[in-house]
Amino acid sequence: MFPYIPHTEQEIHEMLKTIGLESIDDLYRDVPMTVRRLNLPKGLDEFTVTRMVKQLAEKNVVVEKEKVFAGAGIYVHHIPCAVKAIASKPEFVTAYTPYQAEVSQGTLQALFEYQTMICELTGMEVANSSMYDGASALAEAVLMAHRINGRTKVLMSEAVHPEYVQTCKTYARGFDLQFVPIAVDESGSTDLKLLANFIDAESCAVVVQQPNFFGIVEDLKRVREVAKDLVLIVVAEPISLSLLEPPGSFGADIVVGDGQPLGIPPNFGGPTVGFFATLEKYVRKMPGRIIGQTKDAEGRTGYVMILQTREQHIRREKATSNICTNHALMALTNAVYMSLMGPEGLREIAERSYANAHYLAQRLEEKGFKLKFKGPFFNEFVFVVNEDYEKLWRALFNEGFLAPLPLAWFDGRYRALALACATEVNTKESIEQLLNVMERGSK
Amino acid sequence: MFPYIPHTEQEIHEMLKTIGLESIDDLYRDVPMTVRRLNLPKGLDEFTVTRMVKQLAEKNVVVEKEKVFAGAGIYVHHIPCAVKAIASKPEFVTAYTPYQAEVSQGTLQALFEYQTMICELTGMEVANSSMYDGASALAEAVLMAHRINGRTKVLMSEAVHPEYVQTCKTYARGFDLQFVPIAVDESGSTDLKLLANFIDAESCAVVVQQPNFFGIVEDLKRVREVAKDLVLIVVAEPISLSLLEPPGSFGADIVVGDGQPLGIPPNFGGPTVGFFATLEKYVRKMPGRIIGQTKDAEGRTGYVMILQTREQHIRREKATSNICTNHALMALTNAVYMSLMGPEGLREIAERSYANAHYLAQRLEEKGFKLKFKGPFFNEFVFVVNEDYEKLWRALFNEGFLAPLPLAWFDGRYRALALACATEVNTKESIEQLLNVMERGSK
Amino acid sequence: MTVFERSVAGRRGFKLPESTVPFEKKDLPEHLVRAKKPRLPQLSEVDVVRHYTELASKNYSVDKGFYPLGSCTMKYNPKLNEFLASLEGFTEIHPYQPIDSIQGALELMYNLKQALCEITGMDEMTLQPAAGAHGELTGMLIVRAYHLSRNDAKRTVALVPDSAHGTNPASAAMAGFEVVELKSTKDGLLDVEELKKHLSDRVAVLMLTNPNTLGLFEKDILEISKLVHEAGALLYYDGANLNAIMGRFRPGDMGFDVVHLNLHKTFSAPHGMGGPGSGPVGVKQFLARFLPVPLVRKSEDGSYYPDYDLPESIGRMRSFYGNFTVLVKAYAYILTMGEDGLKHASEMAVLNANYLRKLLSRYFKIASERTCMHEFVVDGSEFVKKTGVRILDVAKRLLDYGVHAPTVYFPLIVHEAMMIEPTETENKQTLDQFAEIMGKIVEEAIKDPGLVKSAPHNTPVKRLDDVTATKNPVYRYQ
Amino acid sequence: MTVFERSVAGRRGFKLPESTVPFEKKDLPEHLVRAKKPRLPQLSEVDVVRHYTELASKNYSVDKGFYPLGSCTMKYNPKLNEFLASLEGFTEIHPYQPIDSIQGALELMYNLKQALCEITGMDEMTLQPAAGAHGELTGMLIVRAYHLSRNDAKRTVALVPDSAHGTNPASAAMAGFEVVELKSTKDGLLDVEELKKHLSDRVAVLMLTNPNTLGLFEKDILEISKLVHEAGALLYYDGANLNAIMGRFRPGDMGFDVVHLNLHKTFSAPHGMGGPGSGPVGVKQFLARFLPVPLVRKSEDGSYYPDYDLPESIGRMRSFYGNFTVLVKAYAYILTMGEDGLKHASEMAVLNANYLRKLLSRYFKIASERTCMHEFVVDGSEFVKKTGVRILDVAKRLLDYGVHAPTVYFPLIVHEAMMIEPTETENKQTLDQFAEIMGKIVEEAIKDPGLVKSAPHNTPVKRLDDVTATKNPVYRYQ
Ligand SMILES: Cc1ncc(COP(=O)(O)O)c(C=O)c1O
Ligand SMILES: Cc1ncc(COP(=O)(O)O)c(C=O)c1O
Repeated sequence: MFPYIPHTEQEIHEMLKTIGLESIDDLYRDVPMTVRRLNLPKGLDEFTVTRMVKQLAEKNVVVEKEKVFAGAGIYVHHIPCAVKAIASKPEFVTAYTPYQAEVSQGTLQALFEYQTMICELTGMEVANSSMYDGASALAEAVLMAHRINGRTKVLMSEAVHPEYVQTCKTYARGFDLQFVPIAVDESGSTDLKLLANFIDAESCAVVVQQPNFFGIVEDLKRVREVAKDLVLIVVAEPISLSLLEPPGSFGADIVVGDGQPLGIPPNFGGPTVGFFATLEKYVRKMPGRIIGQTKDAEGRTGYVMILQTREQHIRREKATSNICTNHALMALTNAVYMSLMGPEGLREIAERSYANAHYLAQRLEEKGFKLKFKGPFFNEFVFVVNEDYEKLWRALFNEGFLAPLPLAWFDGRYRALALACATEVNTKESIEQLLNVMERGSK
Repeated sequence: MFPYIPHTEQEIHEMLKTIGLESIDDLYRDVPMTVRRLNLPKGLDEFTVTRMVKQLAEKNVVVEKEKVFAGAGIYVHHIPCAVKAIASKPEFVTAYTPYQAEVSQGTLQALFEYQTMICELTGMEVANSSMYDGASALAEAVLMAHRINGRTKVLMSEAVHPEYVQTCKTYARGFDLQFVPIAVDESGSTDLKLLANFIDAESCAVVVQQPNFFGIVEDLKRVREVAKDLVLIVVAEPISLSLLEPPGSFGADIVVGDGQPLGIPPNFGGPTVGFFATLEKYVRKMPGRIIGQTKDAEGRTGYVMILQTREQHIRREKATSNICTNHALMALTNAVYMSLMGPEGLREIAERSYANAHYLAQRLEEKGFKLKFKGPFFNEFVFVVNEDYEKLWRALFNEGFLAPLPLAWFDGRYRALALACATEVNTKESIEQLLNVMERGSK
Repeated sequence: MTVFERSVAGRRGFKLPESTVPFEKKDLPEHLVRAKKPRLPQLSEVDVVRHYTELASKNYSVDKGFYPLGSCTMKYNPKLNEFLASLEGFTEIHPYQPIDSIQGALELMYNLKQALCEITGMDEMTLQPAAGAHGELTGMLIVRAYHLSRNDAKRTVALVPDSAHGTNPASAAMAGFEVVELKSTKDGLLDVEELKKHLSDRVAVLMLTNPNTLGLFEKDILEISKLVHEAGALLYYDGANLNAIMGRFRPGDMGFDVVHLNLHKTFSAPHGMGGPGSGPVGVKQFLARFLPVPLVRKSEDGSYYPDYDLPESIGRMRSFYGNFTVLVKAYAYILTMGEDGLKHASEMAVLNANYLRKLLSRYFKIASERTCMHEFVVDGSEFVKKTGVRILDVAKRLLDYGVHAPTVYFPLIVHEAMMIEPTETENKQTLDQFAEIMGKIVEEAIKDPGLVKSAPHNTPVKRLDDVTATKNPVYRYQ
Repeated sequence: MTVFERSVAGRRGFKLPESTVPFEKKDLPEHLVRAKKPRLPQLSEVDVVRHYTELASKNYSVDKGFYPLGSCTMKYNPKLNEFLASLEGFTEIHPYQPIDSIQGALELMYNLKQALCEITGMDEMTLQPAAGAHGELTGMLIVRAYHLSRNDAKRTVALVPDSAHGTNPASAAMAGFEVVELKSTKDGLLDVEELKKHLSDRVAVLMLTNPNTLGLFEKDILEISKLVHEAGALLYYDGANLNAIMGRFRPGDMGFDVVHLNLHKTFSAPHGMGGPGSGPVGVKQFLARFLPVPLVRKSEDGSYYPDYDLPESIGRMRSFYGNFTVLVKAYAYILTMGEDGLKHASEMAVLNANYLRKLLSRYFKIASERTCMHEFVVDGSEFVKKTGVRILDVAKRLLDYGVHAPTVYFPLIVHEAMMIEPTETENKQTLDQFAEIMGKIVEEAIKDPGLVKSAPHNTPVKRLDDVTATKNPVYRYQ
């Protein structure tokens, strides 16, 4: 007997009788019966499973929050308990996609509000109700740009997260898109002179990240000017958007990013959630579900999925995307987090992240380290390290720190560089501790 | 600003104006303003509080379940995850006593079902919807017995949990009750010859525990015979009631006990929940809330609090008890646990506890230890140890075991005895491990 | 549908690990082995989850909305506290572990006790009682023990104002006192003249709730305290209603000898449909020796231990240490709020009550003209006379508007009373809405009294018949 | 009320630790600093909790009741899995930690992958895709890479039955294939003759769902497999619907080259209102070299590592490792069910579907006469003709009876389709009740069609106007 399966022997018997069959095997008449027993252990009780899975969890090392100085796409933040308490409500967790709007108003309204918040953060006109993650959202943005103008050359800043770039390239395999990498200048920003040089009649879109992979705040005003009529796609970090003028203000066409910093724990990288915002004029080219406001038969406000004719259920191979299941629960988590933090809270977190990162940079410089780039940065920055930094990095881990990441991992060209990160969880004290251990370690 | 207090400066201003006052201090006109600032730290954010409180939690040592061999009122059992998932629903946790029945049907029905389950387990006719714990439930049972026949002598088995006995004595301070302790015979059961001798015209009630504090299963049939027309109060362990014939079958008048074994973690001893069951003829003398079934204005089944005229809100000093807030959430937890386990699950747990305890006893005997008593036992038993057993016990703790408890703690007369316990969480392997370490330790 | 009706014989919601020791009915005599299984439900896990999900959906709760139950302090229960109280280091420890393995728990209890002593102005405290009434009984037994310790056995009277919560007289009686009720002034305050008349060498104690159940601060408290002590009696403080006065007033400073608190009110521990709560009792130093055992203390080496060595203790009030995980919640709350936050909470609770009082005074007579503390009482007698609609009907009609009703018919000294306590966690908009709804109901009561009298209409069940329920009681599912 | 309407300027639901480093706008040029704050709501914690509590109460969910959405496998989501997935050792680890500090995570992924390979009969698997459609795209890109690796660039056609889930053609198109639709037989099965006609050296792959979306097992699967492979094409298995066949049939044994799974269906991970899910893709050995990076592998010393060294890999499908905590749930489920439980689950899912099919055949035509697998499709065309009531109306009316509606108007090849999947976690009583309700609705449709056409009546809102919603779209709160 399995606690999740209710059938008693007698019921199985009765049900088979009703159907008019003799045995369970009769149900499988159409199936060529070739399978031998699966080579898996027998089912276990939940207490044994708990012990086994807990043991796996305990084999992972959890670093104290204030001792994490690594970001690169996954950021450690404080998450109020109320976020999990709300986002783990079974009414959200065990619901399906809101196909029956009248009994899914909770989902629909929450996602409509989420869309609004994303619009507010990014400065865009319309947002969908989530993508899988930042990387796939960017890949979809690139495909959308291609749908918009039919052109094939994508000018991709080298300061976009390498995993995002790789994802774009994978997604683009079915199309004839070329990716032209645009290097950064010595400020660490995307080199706009280079960019200008590469733009031609085939150019479809410009992709930059804000703040970029090296932490540098791109000057979107100038990017927009240089990008001319190309589709400007900005990958943005959402917390930073409470401190930085949003891409929408500068005329971005598509803004995407990963919502992980907004109340989602690191989760070993997933699930997070991708956000996706654009302009109304492009909405019919946008991938993903959109929730719209409407009225019910009695004139009360309600919410439904709209513009479904773009989607795969109806358009099939002509759909704007194949995405069906998205990351609604994580979008809800974002919305709950933003509801708790509000504009003030988000700004405060952005300011503290900025302040801590700059303090760390300053102290590193005082200890003789050199920053690689001169541009303004938000909560991440690159500094110069020894060639064998990875050894030090591992030693630091053993001392309890997830230290700035060896950039060489991402690209051989980035040898002897490290990518540091600070958020509001770090403290002056934990920064000083890191520096002390680094000093000890590098001797 | 505090996240739990919504008032903005402006609202405070507006509200004072509406009231017609100038300042907050004006609200306190009637209060002699003598308090200086409280000598407490300033408020902290939740992340700092989490760190501080987690540190305290981590200072406590959590023993692996299968290595706990101590009970004595608090028992370690497996608790399915669904129990906590359900019992922590905010709709239950943040509701008050069901004063408005029409919006409290969840609470009322759950408690009505709980009462039914307690009746089923104990074999009694009526149960209330919870007391604080087993000890105070027993104390209230003694006071109720006194209300029933007005007599003052309570014959209390010495094999009732000492903390329960102490609680009874405290509760009885306001009345002129005497407690006559009844020793156990060599089987470990309450000595019924002694009991018979002590019974006289003043005798009010007989109190025994099933299984008793030493783990021995009392012969309630004979207890009832000897107790004659006295009020027979039985303190029962609820899991055992799925294996043992319930006190109701033998004619007990009141059955109480602690519901902790039914899905409640040890909680350092509290909160648990007291259950309280009796016969219909005594119901108006019973303390505590009772939920009854009724109909609504349209004839639908519903539930309400009944017989409230016994209670303090109405009867004030003549109430059957002062109890107001009880332990409803823990009663719910019991009900959820019993719903998941059902009669089969409960029986299986009782049988495993019994089997493990008997295996442990047998192996101890094989290792040269002697059992103190000859009577049948359930999941606890007493065995003879060295005078300095507490030293060994501490050593065992350092090896990861919460070993059988030194009985000397409870009464000087119990020197050189230990009280062992096993439940379904223990295994042959953990029992052997315990024995090995005991052997090593006692050398 | 009841859980029993969902049951199907043979269905299971559990699975246990492989058994390692087979069961054999070794030493059990046959007549003690259960013959007939208890009729518990047999369900799969999803059945159980759905059953209780359905029940949950039929409950009102603080997380759902406004819950202005007077004398109940239904403030918001922070999610943080629930999380912290569920840490394994708290839930999975056994009370009989070695003392050095439970230092965190004892330290938390010690710190909490110290903080509560500071807040109340008392010297020593027990955290053992499980609820307010349990604390009252504890406190009254201490009062009793005190007088007996002085061989003053004739002090058997407990004075209790007629406005007191029902648990006060009930607890006093359970502690063996003869309860004498003191009539309140028209204003709802303790009548000092009446008090004087009753004070004598037979009086052991005056039990006072302050702010009292009308939400009024006993302004003559200094005089009352003097009178009571001069008569050789003690002064007991029912501190269930502490939510008005934190950081403003300390019972200990004003002569109270014994105080009980409801951590499930002022200190934000949730009520759990009626418990578990926690009712600590604080006393002045001269009473500390009577407190229940064990008492958590700090030793000189900085470690914590349960002290059982109180020979004059009244004994145990229950098993083990008290409702420990409830204490964790209260402790987390105090840390979060701090000195500034606690005071602010009280002030905003009083502000909310006075604001709502003002708004409602448009529609109802308020039982007292005085500025109220954390709550106030509506005197509905005129309304009832005018409309023929009872206060109970108003309460039921409120449910239709999606808010919980206030406490009704309490305190007993106000006719057709409606006792309203908004707490500090409610915002102005909620109070405005509530007042608006009340206004609508008053209008309905005049224009369409039948509508109000037959309320509620939008609840999971309609008005329930509690008269028959008590007359022909059904105690259990058959 | 929206969360924005609850907002009051200046209200706060958060408090941060003391700041240790003051903020100074050092290097930021003024024009890049945000001038106008985003209009996010300003609320206290209780406001936020109540807002989402209200929203939650407006949702149907598996924990609430029967959810027979065809093709969605809304089975019960065990509480155990939620608990395990929330362990700090899983949620608080960073993907860029040292490999030896994430061995538990990698081991779990490795074990899960092995188990899923065993269940499907495949050789290697990626756990990176975030959902079924994401898996499809992954799989189709692998197919593409395979043909290109053989310099067989002309194979640009993907054959997709007209009964396929919409994601199939969409994913094929996104992978750069030209989609050619295959018409099904009357019976709803793949038409082997039709297949033969379309097979050519331009065909790269046949995407098959088996059981298909009519809930039928493609009985000619052996022949189909042979034909496809002889034509040089690959066979793709949409395994979203694996719930019927575990322990009975392994796609890998029957010639499928690529399989994607939906862990958020068969493996009990909850759907979360539409994700996150997880869509692993399994392949036969000859395709393993095209899988996305990183691939979790076990080294000889018993440790686990992410392998990036796949030069022919299609690349990354997303960032990091995949939806890891969803994987934890699926892994816990597989451990709990085991070999015996998985098979039993499939068998009971099929039993439930056939039982309900039988019950409903009293009222409706069933789209196929064959024994169904985990789901079946009602053909409502006769009913619609007879009553004038649309299938959509029946769906809406079901909501009034407190159950969720089935999937409607899918698969597209059945007119007025209603696709019903009960799953194995539902009990007989629930199925009986559902059939009874359906019977009632059929009766209503005849006697009082207006009632059904204007349904739902008992839901938080009445029927919503989605036509206007799309015509004059409102995308955000203004
Ligand atoms: C003033 C007052 N005193 C005492 C109590 C009794 O507290 P408890 O219900 O926790 O026993 C209450 C609670 O209702 C109260 O409001
Ligand atoms: C048969 C089938 N294939 C593919 C999918 C797509 O899966 P997902 O929604 O996870 O992208 C689904 C889910 O609806 C499905 O039922």
